[in-house]
Amino acid sequence: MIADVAELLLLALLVVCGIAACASKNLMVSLIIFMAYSIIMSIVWGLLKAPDLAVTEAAVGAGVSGVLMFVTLNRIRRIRREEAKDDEETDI
Amino acid sequence: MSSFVLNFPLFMIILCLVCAAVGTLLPRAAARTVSLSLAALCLAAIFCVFLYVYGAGQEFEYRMGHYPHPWGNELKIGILESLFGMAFSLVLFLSLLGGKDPLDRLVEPGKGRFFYVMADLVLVALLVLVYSNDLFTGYVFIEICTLASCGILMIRGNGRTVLASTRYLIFSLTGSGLFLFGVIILYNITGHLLMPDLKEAVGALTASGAYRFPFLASVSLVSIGLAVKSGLFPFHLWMADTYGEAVPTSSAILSGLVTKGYAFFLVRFIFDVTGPDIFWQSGVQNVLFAMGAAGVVMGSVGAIQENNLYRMIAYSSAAQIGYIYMGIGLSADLGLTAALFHILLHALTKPALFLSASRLSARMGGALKFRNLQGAGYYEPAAGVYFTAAAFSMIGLPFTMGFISKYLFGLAAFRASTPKLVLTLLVLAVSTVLNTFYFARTVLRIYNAPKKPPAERQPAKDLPSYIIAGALFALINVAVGILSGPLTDLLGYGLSLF
Amino acid sequence: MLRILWDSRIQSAAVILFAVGFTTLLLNRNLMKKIVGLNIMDTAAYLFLTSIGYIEGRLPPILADGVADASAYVNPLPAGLVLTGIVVSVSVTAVLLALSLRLYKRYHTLDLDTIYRIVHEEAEERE
Amino acid sequence: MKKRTFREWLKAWDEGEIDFSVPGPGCPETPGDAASSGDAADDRPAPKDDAAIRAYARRFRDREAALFRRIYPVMVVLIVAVISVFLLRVVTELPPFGSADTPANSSETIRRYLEDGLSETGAVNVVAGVILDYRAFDTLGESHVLFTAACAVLILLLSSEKQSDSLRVREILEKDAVLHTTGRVLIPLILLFGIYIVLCGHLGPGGGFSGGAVIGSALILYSLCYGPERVRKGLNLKSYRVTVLTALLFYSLAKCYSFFCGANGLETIFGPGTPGNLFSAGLILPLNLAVGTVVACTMYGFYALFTEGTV
Repeated sequence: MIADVAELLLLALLVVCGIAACASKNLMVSLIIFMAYSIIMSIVWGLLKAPDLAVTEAAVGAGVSGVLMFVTLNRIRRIRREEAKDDEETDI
Repeated sequence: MSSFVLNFPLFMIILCLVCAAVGTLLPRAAARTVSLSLAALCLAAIFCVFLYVYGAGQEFEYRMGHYPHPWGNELKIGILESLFGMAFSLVLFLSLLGGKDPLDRLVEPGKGRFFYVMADLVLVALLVLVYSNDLFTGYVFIEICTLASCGILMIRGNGRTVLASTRYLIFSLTGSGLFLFGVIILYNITGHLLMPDLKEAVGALTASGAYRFPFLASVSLVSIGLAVKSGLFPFHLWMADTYGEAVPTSSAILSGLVTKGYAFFLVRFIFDVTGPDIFWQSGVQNVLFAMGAAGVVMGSVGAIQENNLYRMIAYSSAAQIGYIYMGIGLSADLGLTAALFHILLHALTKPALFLSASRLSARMGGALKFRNLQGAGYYEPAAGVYFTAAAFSMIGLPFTMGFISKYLFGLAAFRASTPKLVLTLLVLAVSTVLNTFYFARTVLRIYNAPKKPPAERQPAKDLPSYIIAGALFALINVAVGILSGPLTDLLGYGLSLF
Repeated sequence: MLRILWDSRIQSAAVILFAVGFTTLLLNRNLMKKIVGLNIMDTAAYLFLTSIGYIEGRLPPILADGVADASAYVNPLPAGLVLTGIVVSVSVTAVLLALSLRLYKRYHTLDLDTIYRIVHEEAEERE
Repeated sequence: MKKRTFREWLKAWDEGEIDFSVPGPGCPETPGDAASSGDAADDRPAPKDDAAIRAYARRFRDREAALFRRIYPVMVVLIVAVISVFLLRVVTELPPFGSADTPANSSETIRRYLEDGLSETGAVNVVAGVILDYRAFDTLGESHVLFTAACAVLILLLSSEKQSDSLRVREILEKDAVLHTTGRVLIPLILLFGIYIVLCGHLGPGGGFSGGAVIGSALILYSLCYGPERVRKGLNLKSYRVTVLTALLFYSLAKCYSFFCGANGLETIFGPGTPGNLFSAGLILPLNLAVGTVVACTMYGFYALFTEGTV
């Protein structure tokens, strides 16, 4: 019974996170929700008796691809900041 | 001992992977040599396989490991597979041979070797798509093909190429997603992934009438997914931008090989998974036929509106993809023969067009608008002749492969139902007229008397290899156009064995 | 019908997520969002695949104490396929991220429509 | 616009004055293209309504683009709606969830994997046995997908110029005592865990891919805490390439040998060994090691290329 409720909760959370990650306006928020989505997905895979997948999704999906997305966003922000600085300098 | 020949496809696949890995460490010239010799070696090895299989008159299943087909991966070595493996290696070899000059000019310095690494990976992906007997292996190598062709496109490295390859990748990944979902549904209702077992299970399912709707869904998802990946009509929008921006050699490889690989895999799917009869009951072929026919017309209309040489060839490419899918949707025997012949025709013609166009344009100082190409054929005689030959083949003049292809389409149409007959003939007529218009315009342009010599006469770099490659393209085209009998017989024979 | 959908709710959820990811991949103009959508679409397909192999009340396919009895474990094949698929989707993600980084460096935006407009204007200026 | 005869239209089309090109990137950036079109424009008398035609074409194109932009979302939503209804209907007709009698779960394939897998491959973890022995060709392809992606990212992001823009942030990070201490404790643990997952891939959950990703994230963490220069001492571009290359070559050649033996009915020299031991399961352990190396290097390589533009 508890397992059923947990499964249902996880599935509902999974769908909500999936939709929220696609719908949110802010990129950073979207990425964080996406990582949560991956973690939930890995738990669901654990429930489905696929421990290999759970480990891999936690390491690859939530870990490495999330980190790569963050790093990209970080680079993009840095580029934007530098441009803003350049603009100020040229204004002066 | 002669069955040792059957190991050759495995050796070639592994060799391609090894060469790709080693290529990352080599300088550009060495990587080029490796790629060229690899393609030549593949051609020779697969020719041996072809001779053996043809002599034996049957297909062979080659275990990848110790376990036979419901359990382990397999290759299927047959006549058509070997024929297309040969054709793909040959076209890659000739494209690389003739396409050195634009690569040297346009690729970012220091990254030239990666182009050849990616070319090796495209070759291995195509070989596996041709030979694999397993749908999921097909999916994995489809992804290699997608990523490698994206690498081949973006090697030029300017903003628009990167944009075009992003667009290409997104389109292509949509297609992979659909394909994957189709395979998953198919696995769910049959419990198999290897083609021989799938075919058996699908036959049993159809006989018992179980899971009709999921089966239909999976067949349509797989077909539509592969069609999206090869750029069939509503999904052809990436083509013009991509081929218009990329290095001509990349365009040649992409249009001549990669999109054809997916189409051939669809043919394999139809024959080895569903079986032609069951596929033709499903009704998916009508969708493919309609999309193909629309693609032929829309591609030609797009081409006629273009003032840019590369983009015009790209639209023409979209039209030719339409032809292939129209043939697949037309009928099981003759229609597919026509489609397979058209795959060969297009693989041999489009690279020649792109490479000749690149030489003509380079001689005129990089001009791509038609009015600036006036008289290019006089300054670059070889490229002019090759371009003309390829253009004639695209129009479908006699004594070229294009003529035979149109003849085969007409033949297939007369065996099909009346609406399809009318539609096919109409499409053939319209597209031939439009093709004649835009190719004749180009050919007339490049042989129009120039008003003044081009501003900068660029030295002809690496001419011999281009001349040999272009001459081979043109020669094969004309030779097959004159003596098409053996090839069409072979295609029919191969299809009957499939 | 709704009853059946509810019984196989994991597969229904997978289909919904697939549709959500597909829509985002095609409709959203922001490249980063497209990448997120692509990942959601792929994982949804893998969830569907994994759910095929699940069998009520059985153990994960790790043979405990050398008991090799097919009626004790779930189906190992979907897990193997998904393992392959996850790596494929992380590779694709990396390439797409690299492409968007390059595009941002060149055009200073991730919005594909804006990039098209800039490219178009540049082309017209050159003429 | 004045009316023209067909001949005039044909001539205008041939001269390239009618431009109905679809929205998208314009003509290629080829050296000399702009210059030579200027040349040609000089010696050709411009037609009177040239500007009008151009303006008309542009208006046409803009209108078309706007139309496209309005229609496209509707089209996509329609397509997605159709696909999801289609797939939901498929779900209702599929074999029931969680049942043991579905075609996929009751096939002879699964029975052999589970019942003979241990004696044939020697792997306690059947999934590892399936992906590295029964269906090893898929997995070989999968590693090369990763390799292809690594090459593509190298093409896109490898730059020779030093990117010093993150120096300030890094200085702060490198002096951070909390980060250093946590790193000193955590990184060895994560590394150890990754190596354990790789080594015991045939005995329990895990394997080359997950373990490699864990090792890769340990490397990423190390580079974050102590700066990429420290990592680069051990793993520069050259050694990175050589490591990946060696692992991939070993993988391809080992699998080639085993495929060749299998197809020709020969025995391999790698037997399944005693199941349950660390050194058992034939090629699976070395293959897991090779895959782990490739994945770890590639994951770290992605990170380094994204942040620094070099490895």
